[in-house]
Amino acid sequence: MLEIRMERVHHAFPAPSGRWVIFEDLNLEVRPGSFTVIVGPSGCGKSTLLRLAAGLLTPTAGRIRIGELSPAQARAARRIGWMGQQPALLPWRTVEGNIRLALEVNGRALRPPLTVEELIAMVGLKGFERAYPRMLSGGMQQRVALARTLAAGPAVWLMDEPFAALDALTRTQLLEEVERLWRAFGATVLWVTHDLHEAVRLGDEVVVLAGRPARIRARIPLPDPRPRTDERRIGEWVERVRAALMGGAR
Amino acid sequence: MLEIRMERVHHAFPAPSGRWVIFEDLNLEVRPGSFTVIVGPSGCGKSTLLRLAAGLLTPTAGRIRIGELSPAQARAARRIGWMGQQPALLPWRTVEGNIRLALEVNGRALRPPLTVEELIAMVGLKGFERAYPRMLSGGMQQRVALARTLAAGPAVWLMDEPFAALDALTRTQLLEEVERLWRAFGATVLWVTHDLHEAVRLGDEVVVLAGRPARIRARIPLPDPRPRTDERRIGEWVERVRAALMGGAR
Amino acid sequence: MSPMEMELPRLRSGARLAPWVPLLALPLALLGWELIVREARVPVYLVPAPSVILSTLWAERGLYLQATGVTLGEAAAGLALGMGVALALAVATAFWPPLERAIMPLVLLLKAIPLVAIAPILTLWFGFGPLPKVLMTALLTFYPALVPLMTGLRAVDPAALELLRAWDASAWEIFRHLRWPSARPYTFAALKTAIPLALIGAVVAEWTGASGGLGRTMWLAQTNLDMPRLFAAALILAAVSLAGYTGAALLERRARWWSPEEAHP
Amino acid sequence: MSPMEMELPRLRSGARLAPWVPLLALPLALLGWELIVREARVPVYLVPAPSVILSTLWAERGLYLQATGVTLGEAAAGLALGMGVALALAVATAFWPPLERAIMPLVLLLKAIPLVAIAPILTLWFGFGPLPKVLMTALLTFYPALVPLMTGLRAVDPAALELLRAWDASAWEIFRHLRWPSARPYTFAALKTAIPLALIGAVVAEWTGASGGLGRTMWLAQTNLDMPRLFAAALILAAVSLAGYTGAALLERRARWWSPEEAHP
Amino acid sequence: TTPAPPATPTPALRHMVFMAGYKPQANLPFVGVYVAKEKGYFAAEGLDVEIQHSTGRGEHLQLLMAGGVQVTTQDAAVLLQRRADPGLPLVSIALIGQRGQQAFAALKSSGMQTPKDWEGKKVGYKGTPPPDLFAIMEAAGVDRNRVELVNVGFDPRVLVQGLVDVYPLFKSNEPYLLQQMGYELVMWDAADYGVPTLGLTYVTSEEQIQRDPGLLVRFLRAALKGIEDARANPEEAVDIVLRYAPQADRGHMRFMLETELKDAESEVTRAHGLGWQTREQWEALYEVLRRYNAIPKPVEIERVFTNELLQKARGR
Ligand SMILES: Nc1ncnc2c1ncn2[C@@H]1O[C@H](COP(=O)(O)OP(=O)(O)OP(=O)(O)O)[C@@H](O)[C@H]1O
Ligand SMILES: Nc1ncnc2c1ncn2[C@@H]1O[C@H](COP(=O)(O)OP(=O)(O)OP(=O)(O)O)[C@@H](O)[C@H]1O
Ligand SMILES: Cc1ncc(C[n+]2csc(CCO)c2C)c(N)n1
Ligand SMILES: [Mg+2]
Ligand SMILES: [Mg+2]
Repeated sequence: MLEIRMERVHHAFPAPSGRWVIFEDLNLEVRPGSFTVIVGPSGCGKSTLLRLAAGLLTPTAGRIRIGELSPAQARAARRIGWMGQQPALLPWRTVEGNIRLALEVNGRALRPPLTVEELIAMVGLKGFERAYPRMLSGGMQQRVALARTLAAGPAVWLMDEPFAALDALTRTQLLEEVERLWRAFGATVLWVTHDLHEAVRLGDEVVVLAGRPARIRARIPLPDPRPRTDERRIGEWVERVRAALMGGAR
Repeated sequence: MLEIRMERVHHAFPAPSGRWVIFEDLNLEVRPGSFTVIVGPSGCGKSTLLRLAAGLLTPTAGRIRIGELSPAQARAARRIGWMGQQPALLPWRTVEGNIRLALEVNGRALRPPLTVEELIAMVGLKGFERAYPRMLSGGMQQRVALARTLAAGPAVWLMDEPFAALDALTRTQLLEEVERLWRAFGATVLWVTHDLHEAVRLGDEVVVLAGRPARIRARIPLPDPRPRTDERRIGEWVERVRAALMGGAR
Repeated sequence: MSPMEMELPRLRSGARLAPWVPLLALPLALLGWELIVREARVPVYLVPAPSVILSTLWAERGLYLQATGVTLGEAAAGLALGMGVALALAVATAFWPPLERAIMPLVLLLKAIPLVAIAPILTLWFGFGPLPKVLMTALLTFYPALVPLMTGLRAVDPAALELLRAWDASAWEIFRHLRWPSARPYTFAALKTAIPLALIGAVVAEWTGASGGLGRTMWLAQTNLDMPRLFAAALILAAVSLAGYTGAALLERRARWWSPEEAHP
Repeated sequence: MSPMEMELPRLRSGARLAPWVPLLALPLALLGWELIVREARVPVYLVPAPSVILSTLWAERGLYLQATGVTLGEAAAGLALGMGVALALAVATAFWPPLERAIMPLVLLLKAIPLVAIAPILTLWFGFGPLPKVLMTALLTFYPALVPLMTGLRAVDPAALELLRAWDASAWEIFRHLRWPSARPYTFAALKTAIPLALIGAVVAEWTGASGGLGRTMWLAQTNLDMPRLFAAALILAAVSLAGYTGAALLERRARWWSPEEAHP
Repeated sequence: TTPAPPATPTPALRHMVFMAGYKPQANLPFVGVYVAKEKGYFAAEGLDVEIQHSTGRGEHLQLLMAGGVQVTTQDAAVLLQRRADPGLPLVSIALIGQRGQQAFAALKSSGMQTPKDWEGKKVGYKGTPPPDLFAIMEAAGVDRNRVELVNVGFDPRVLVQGLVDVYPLFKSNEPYLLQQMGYELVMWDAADYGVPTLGLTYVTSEEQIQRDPGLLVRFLRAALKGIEDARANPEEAVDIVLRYAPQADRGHMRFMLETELKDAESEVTRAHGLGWQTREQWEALYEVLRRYNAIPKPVEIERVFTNELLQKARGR
């Protein structure tokens, strides 16, 4: 199980006039095997944070560690599971082919949690194995991307709004599956979402990011036992997170 | 104000083996100037329904009318505002340029509700006028697409999960703006969402679609006065819609 | 909505005409050509009438068939070689982009030396047989294939690239899974460009110093000012080019089964 | 994370070498050429050493400068005409796709007729001046530009196309706002292909009978077996091609300001 | 369909186009025109002669027939062939080359001496084997089956590089180039084996003769005067040639001019003057072509040439 640590991270993008500073002195550490949910207003830097953690972006300053490793080393060690904000399916591969891609590229992966068939069943796409992405609805595409991310059993999951295109029912079902897989495999998870219900159902902790440059406005630990089914308590936590979000308004 | 009517609509896609029948004898009519929210499980046919209404797809059988007009005629009369499930911004245009596109193409549009500047402010992108899409976060892109759709003041809004990539706070703010614009301009709206809170805040009626072929499982009228702020009543309605959705599970 | 209601946009894109109507363009052009030549009494040593060309073609079909075989062989080999080299270079630049700056000056230098100047040197090195012709065909073919291939191998979906990078996919994996399939429309553009050029290349290579092929036929015809024979050979060339082009286009459609008619990958 | 840690993937894509290193390829190639020619005592009438070529070039710089001017003018005009025609045809097929089936047979027929057969007709119509050369250059250039342009104008984002259709955008609006900008990478591929071909085209056109230009210089040199002069002209051609290509590449980078380095539009 | 005439220097002059049948060099009919132009002989005849050059692929004949060119040059044998097929109404108005332009050559180092030595060797031809090749072999008793014929195109380097043993060349041209490369040659000229051959002629069309014979007379008078000048003062002529052929090598042009001046003289010219031609000469050439199947259709010899214009040019 790997911890994620960001120390004094600074990041800026070149922009039409000058630079856009997204992070200035960001510090975050996440326990090995924990499930951290990141929420925050649109455009505050959640996706950028995940990109930094994956080593897809290099911070302009600061230090990031995945366990003992740099993000690049963690990637090289096939520790990273990445689910971007767009499904990014390969249009020339079928549903099955897209999921298999994870196995083909991460051939060295240690522990595929489920077979491709099981994954397809899990995301509710049985019968669509041989369909091409253009034949799928937005939510179906997102579910394929989810299955693909989990297929190789990565140790660190970097998930950017993985349920954004899903309906409440599908969301609830998948939530349970994801929680089960996470617990079974001890992955360390960074999970971006806008759905506060989802956030408090899944998170060991909810990190509220806001502002420009973005700062951590609140870290809300959720010590509840799992699975969390007490709708009343969930509602309470949602309200706590919402309050933190509203407080940290742009 | 235009009514939307679908009569005995049948639609099927060619698929790897045989055809996928999405709609079989679908009937739906929507009052002029009403706000109809469509919810349903991922992949049930919500986007397809909007495409049919816009005339982007031709039903394999049945009849669709926008007021007196066929979808193609309604499009030709610049009645249709379209917001697809992806932002589909033109990467070579700035935020402002993308929004202006609606005015350039719908030059004949009758009543632009707000200036481009006002729209940019409304979607919270002041300061980003000259940014290109690739410099924007997912939620920012979606807000540009929203502004673009409303820019020309269409009479019929066909909106496919317009808030999917937005956080709760931004969502709530935009919700109010959208409601205001809709009421001011008497548009007839078909609004697809997975957020039931959003659904009951906005809808005159929530249509629950489910099954394969998809059928209308429930039509839940929401006679409440607007703006709807009574969180308790909203919660009740959410539960009613959720129950209908769960009942109509695949 | 009845199907009729879709016709407005359809009409606009003109898809209502039967699909064979545009195919009439060629016969109509030939007819027009025939009429002009006859009415204006264009002398046969300048531009022969299609009827004359076709009767020449028919009368000497055996000879033309044989010559076509020779040229086709050289063109096919040259095309394979030229596309192969173009692909190899494009792939190399995909793996290591700065290579473009190393390759292009050399490529353009090679392109700048006219074939007619290279031909004798190749003949001196490789004799009078088909090999120099194949090499010249490859030389003529590879450049118009190289540029689209290089462009295509870079035209990838950034989100997919990000995914593969997150997986630490090797350059080879990125190539295999993303670049190569993404470049497909460019690859077919390159192929469709290269096919007619390969045939022309073979003809130019045969122009002097060949013992057979359409190029030699054309050279003989030109030196004898025998335009019907020259144009007969050109007609064959055009037909073969068209067949090749059409074949490539069909192949392209099959190879993009996963894509909507109008879309990038 | 220190910048060092990013080096693993960077090394892989080779970006660590200074950007001018690949530019050494050309001088190195010339040096190698010089050495081989000297060591193997290759006779000058086969392949001259670069030093000999360069001193010829320098000695007759006035003549070469003038010839370059003539050829450059023809090439530029031919390029403009050829790209213009290619663009017009590609745009026409974008508005009405079945047109491709009408155009391509005619285009391929035209391509199949050798320039030597076309040249006298052009001379008869347009005299001995530069116009026939411009036309021949255009003929040689337009085909390799046509195919990528046709492909590019179809490579549009389906979601954006859907949006424009929902707005009932006219074919012209779809072209202007979507197809044309979407085709940009293909357009630049076409341009980068066509620039060197236009120069070669002008040379080949002059080869068929001109009173000036690099093509004529090369033809005279070739018939006199004067390889230093031939290669001197080729060197100029290569340099001009490279300049044009580089210019197009820079323009491309500027014209795609909105796009990440690696991505489709 | 006449090419647009360029701006005439003196409007009074009559514009016409002479197209040399090949690139600018010291082929004698070209030299005559260059000299006449440079020394004002054309202007003195009231002519403004525009000089163009063909690439030698036949376009000069096409342009002549189409009226874009009034006079050009052509090898006599080719003239007969084009007269037969595609039946161009070409007419030779002055035969400058009284002997054929081509010969066959081998490297001196090969040790070959007579055509008999060709047996077992590779003999090149340019495009199509010329009748002189077969005529020489027949005259020298060479076994045709023992000679391998190879299409070598137009590049004498194949000889020095050993791709062929015998190479067909233009006597006034390639020998010089090969000597410059440092090779000595043995040459075999068909004329030396009793094979009748002819060289370059001034050519026009029947239509042109009918339409404006006076123009041709004036052209011939000036051009022949140019040739006479070249004979009298070859150095000056070479200077003039070099104005038209800036890249040419002076020694090369001098060699070419001298070779062609020699071949411009024959029994016939000694009797009738430069450029004269007889029915016997043309018939003999025609017979050779027929014998070796180098001409597909019969030709009316009396229509192939005329001395009438030449006579008028002389007698004023
Ligand atoms: N072009 C197509 N070809 C074949 N099948 C298609 C095509 N487009 C959609 N479908 C199928 O139609 C069904 C409905 O798709 P649609 O996009 O309308 O779903 P949706 O309700 O919008 O789902 P989501 O909430 O995930 O966006 C899906 O099962 C999908 O596989
Ligand atoms: N490539 C880029 N160039 C310039 N600016 C960028 C780039 N990528 C992101 N940004 C800027 O960084 C900020 C944060 O973007 P990011 O995508 O991380 O937001 P986010 O929190 O994920 O938002 P959302 O919830 O809308 O997805 C935004 O303001 C965006 O404009
Ligand atoms: C290398 C070389 N090739 C061809 C010719 C012959 N030539 C001289 S004039 C002419 C055209 C007839 O008017 C031709 C073909 C040559 N002298 N040297
Ligand atoms: Mg984001
Ligand atoms: Mg949808």
